[in-house]
Amino acid sequence: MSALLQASRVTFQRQGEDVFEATDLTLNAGQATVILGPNGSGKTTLLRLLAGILKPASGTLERSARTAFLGHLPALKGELTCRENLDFLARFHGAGTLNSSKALARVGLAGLGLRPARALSAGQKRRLGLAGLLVSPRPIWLLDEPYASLDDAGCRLVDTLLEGHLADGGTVALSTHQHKPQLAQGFQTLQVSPARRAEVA
Amino acid sequence: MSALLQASRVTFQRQGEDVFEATDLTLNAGQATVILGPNGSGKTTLLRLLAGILKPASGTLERSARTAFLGHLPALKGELTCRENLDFLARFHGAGTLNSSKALARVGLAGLGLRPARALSAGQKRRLGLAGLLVSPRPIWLLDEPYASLDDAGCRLVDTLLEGHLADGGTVALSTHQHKPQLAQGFQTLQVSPARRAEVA
Amino acid sequence: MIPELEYASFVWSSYGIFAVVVAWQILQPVLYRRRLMAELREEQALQSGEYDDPNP
Amino acid sequence: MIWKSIKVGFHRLGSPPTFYRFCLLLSPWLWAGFAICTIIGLYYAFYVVPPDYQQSDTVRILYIHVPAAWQAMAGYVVMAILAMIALVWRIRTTEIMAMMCAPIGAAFTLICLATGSIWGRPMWGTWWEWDARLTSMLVLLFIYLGIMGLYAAFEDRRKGARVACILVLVGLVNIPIIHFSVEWWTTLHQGKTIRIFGESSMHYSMMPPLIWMTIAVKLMFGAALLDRSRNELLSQDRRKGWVAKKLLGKGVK
Amino acid sequence: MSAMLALLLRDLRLAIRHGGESLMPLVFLFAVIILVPLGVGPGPNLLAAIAPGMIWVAALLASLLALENLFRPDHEDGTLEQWWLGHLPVTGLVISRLLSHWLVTGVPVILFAPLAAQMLYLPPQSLSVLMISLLIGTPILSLIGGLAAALTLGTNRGSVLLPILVFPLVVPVLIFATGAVAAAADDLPVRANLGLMLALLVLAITLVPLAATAALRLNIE
Amino acid sequence: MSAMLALLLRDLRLAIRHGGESLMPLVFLFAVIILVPLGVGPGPNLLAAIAPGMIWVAALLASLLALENLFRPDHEDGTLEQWWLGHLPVTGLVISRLLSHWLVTGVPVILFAPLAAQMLYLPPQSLSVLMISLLIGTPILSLIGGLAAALTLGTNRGSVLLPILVFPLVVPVLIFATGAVAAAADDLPVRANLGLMLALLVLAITLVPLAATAALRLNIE
Ligand code: HEM
Ligand SMILES: Nc1ncnc2c1ncn2[C@@H]1O[C@H](COP(=O)(O)OP(=O)(O)OP(=O)(O)O)[C@@H](O)[C@H]1O
Ligand SMILES: Nc1ncnc2c1ncn2[C@@H]1O[C@H](COP(=O)(O)OP(=O)(O)OP(=O)(O)O)[C@@H](O)[C@H]1O
Ligand SMILES: [Mg+2]
Ligand SMILES: [Mg+2]
Repeated sequence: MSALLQASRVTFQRQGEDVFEATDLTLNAGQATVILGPNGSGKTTLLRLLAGILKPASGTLERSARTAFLGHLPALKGELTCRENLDFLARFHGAGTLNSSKALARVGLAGLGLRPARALSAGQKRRLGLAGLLVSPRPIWLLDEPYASLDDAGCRLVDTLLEGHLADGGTVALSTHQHKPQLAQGFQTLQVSPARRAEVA
Repeated sequence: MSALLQASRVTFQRQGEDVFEATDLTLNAGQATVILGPNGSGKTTLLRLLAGILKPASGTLERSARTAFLGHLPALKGELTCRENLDFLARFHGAGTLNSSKALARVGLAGLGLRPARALSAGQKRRLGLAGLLVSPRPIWLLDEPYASLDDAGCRLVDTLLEGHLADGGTVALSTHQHKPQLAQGFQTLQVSPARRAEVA
Repeated sequence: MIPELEYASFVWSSYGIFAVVVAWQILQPVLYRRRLMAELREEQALQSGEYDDPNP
Repeated sequence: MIWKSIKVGFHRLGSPPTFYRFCLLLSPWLWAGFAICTIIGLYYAFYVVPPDYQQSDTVRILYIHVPAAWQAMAGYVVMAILAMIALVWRIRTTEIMAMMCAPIGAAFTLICLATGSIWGRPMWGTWWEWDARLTSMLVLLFIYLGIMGLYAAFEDRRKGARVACILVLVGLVNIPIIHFSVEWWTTLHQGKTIRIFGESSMHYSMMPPLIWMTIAVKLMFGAALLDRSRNELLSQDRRKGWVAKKLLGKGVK
Repeated sequence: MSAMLALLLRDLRLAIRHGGESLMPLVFLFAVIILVPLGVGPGPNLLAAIAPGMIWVAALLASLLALENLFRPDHEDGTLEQWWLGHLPVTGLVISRLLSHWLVTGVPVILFAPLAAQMLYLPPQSLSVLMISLLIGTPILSLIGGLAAALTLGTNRGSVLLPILVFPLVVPVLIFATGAVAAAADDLPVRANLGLMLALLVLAITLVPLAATAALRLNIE
Repeated sequence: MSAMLALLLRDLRLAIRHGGESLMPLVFLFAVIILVPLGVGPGPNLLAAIAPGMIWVAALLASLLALENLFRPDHEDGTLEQWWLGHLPVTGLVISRLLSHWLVTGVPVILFAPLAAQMLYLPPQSLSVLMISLLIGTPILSLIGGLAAALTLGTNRGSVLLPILVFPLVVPVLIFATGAVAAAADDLPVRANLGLMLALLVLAITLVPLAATAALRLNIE
């Protein structure tokens, strides 16, 4: 199994304080990782670190493939139509085999290609975000609460997308609260624990 | 049991088409209602109708108490601190017995009062939204996916808040996907079904 | 009918503008209607499965 | 009582197929009336009326300037009434008709501005001056354009129509300003010279062409309005059953 | 009332905390005051002649500039829909919002106008007329702009429409205002122009809040 | 490269679809052209004297105005953080964004400057200098503004800082530019002024993209 992403003893600081305890993590091809932890424990921060959006305060981080990051924020332009949003992503990150229309159909948004993204329901927006993963092939998927706002069919959809991605030799790290992924091959878990505050001496 | 909100045969139209089938709903004091339906079926639209934000295309709607609506959008100002946000809500909707600090503590955000709202994690933002319900007494609560992005403790928190509110003679209608409320007195459910398209004859 | 030619150009250009604008008001609905009908027929044909290509 | 019958009438016309047929039947007659009145009006304007002793031949511009000006304003009032009905009773056909008034009204405003400006050159020695009448008329043109733009900017046509109807009602205040501007402020533009009731300060020989052209222009407004409304209705209802029926039936004219 | 006040205070706090808009009007004013003498050379007469036009252009631009932020951010973060929860008169909230727009864009220009007028050698007898015209005129700018912002809130083509709607309506205001100041400089009567502006203000105050409320209502759907 | 192009095209599309900003530069220009003669009275000499200053103020305002929207919307909807996913040179994206800012705010002013100059009776021999000064100067405005926008992105007090940062940096540009045009009108040499501007441009082009990238990186944390 080849490691696509390797983090060792990474930490991140806000206002001079560590956000979470130093963390080791290896993402191997074909393997899923679930990041768990209560609200505010630092899951989003960790994922943004892994994605390269934040710079670790200490520790090392190595990525050997392209990365996709799907965060709490939609990263969509409400004024553009669904298709325009996907077309942009494909051109921006480099197009793959799935074109925008197929990606839309894949996530259950067939027929909404000409709708401006702001006129989607909450779950439809999340699905559009998932479609954005599909239009451009990037082996490392970092997903922040991909199940949020999705109905049961949507959760199953995420599971199938994940299994397909893993089967293609990709890897995925995701954070989640209520719904845990249902994957045939299982997953490793990582518990994020907030750093203990430096004691006042 | 007194009805705080009564909707009969309400519909809403977008681009001349009904969004969902005409709906009857009565919210009684002390009773919870859970609105179910797949993504894009019209739950948010229905809740916004009940709140008075949208005007029904047909049907009647009667509300006999003040209404609080907690939507997908945070309705918070990221530049203001948590406490400033809550203080504003209290002054805007009329203050209740719980002040901002107590409300923050109630939802598990004690100590974050001076943090600007945009520097909260996703779950913390949702909790701040819940705190907004507490600072101003409004008997009708309309909550759109209140459990989204919350950890297990957060879900239990919502359940206790709901039970307290119902015990005080309030009523609540909420939409949800993965997590169903766990209430001692149970709840009624309403299934939203998208309207069938007018057939081309 | 216009004995003094001094101002003729002013008068004629006024009437000309009037004519052009009125003509445009007559023409535009007709043209729009043509396009619309073509679109509608095409859609109709597509739906009922008897699509016949207008340019054979 | 009267209100009720008006309301019932509107509701009957509010049914798209009925309205469609109504437009189809009425509009040719209006066009024909327009043609006849224009011919008579032009005959008077060029053959019968003598040149003015002050303004010489340029006075003939009056026969299009004034009817166009009046129609630009009257068209706005019609649009505002329709908008009012549309907002209160949410009748779709009146929404459509209100919206379709705008391009026609804009056309007449344009005619008024252009001919006025052409007339102003020999009379006042300037094409344009920022006086109250001229400015308010220019504002009318922009309000018309704003209404059209606003309507077009929405994907949901009904929503666009309702929002634009609000603008229509607000813009209504401009109409009395245009009309009374010559009385309220000292302007370059000449004051009220034509009266329907009482003594008109205009020579009687100049009246007939003015009247004929005024009627002609009104008929044209109605005809164009019906044509445009019919198109718009068809385009909005393209997926509705009655349109399909019409298409499948004897073929739409 | 207390809701209106709460909204007003929060808007002003946000303007101070966040909005560059709160300083922009003054930036405009001083950009103009500094640059115009550079271009014209320091001839007092020339400067005096263009002073009212310059100050008014600054006021107009400041007002236009903030329009995009009048309702849109509130629409996007869900604060706007909270206005309709039933127990508050929405028109009051709209008025409060328009008031804060005026306080942020109009008032600074009014306050600094005397300084600007001084620097541009505006004759003293025109200054009072200039101030009156600003006092009457800047609220009109806020009102008209607010209506346009409300009307275009839900459109796809957003605010390409905004200037198209606003410009024709505010240009007359500017024309009458600068006309009044110019008349004052020549010791001519200014009543007519100022009266006209006052009439416009009254009209705008009565019509705009209601129309803007209706437009917002439609647009949040 | 293709990512830069994709970003540029999307920015322009958004500017057309959404931003009133895309029309605002022209609105400013014409506000100035229409209002200034009204305020000043139609004296050709006077108008000619203030023309370059006016056109430059319009350019400055158009540029300043759009700054708030340069990075903030992308920051708020999460698009900005996507820039750092590792396989793209972020500086390239910053350059592309600055370019689209210039295309939307600078180029329209340049294109319509001849018309504006004509209407303000600018002497023909100054026109070419005006155009050159705009061509050199408006990119400087975009660059400096972009740096300021990047620096202030994450701050709480947002963009009260923005004009304070931008103004002292751009005023020299305006002074050199209007100075050059004024000199051309008097048939004096313009080399020195234009040369200075060119130096500023080169400086800005080399420094700003890197500095802005670093500032953005810090601010998205
Ligand atoms: C661009 C320039 C002009 C504009 C925008 C304009 C606009 C108007 C408008 C809106 C009306 C209808 C007023 C009403 O009935 O309430 C009108 C009427 C009239 N205009 Fe003009 N006009 C212009 C130039 C002129 C010129 C140059 C003349 C002739 C010297 C002229 C002569 C008249 C006359 C005689 C009437 C009928 C007056 C009446 O109401 O009794 N107009 N114009
Ligand atoms: N921009 C910021 N500035 C300061 N503190 C922040 C900022 N963003 C997040 N935090 C804090 O850092 C901690 C970790 O936040 P993070 O968003 O990573 O949590 P999370 O595990 O994703 O939580 P959730 O499950 O609620 O999404 C939280 O305590 C939060 O309050
Ligand atoms: N602004 C809008 N314009 C047009 N259509 C819209 C708009 N908002 C929502 N819709 C459509 O209306 C339907 C109902 O949307 P709504 O947001 O009510 O769904 P929902 O049940 O809340 O879904 P979710 O579970 O995803 O939140 C959806 O099909 C959606 O695409
Ligand atoms: Mg998170
Ligand atoms: Mg929803």
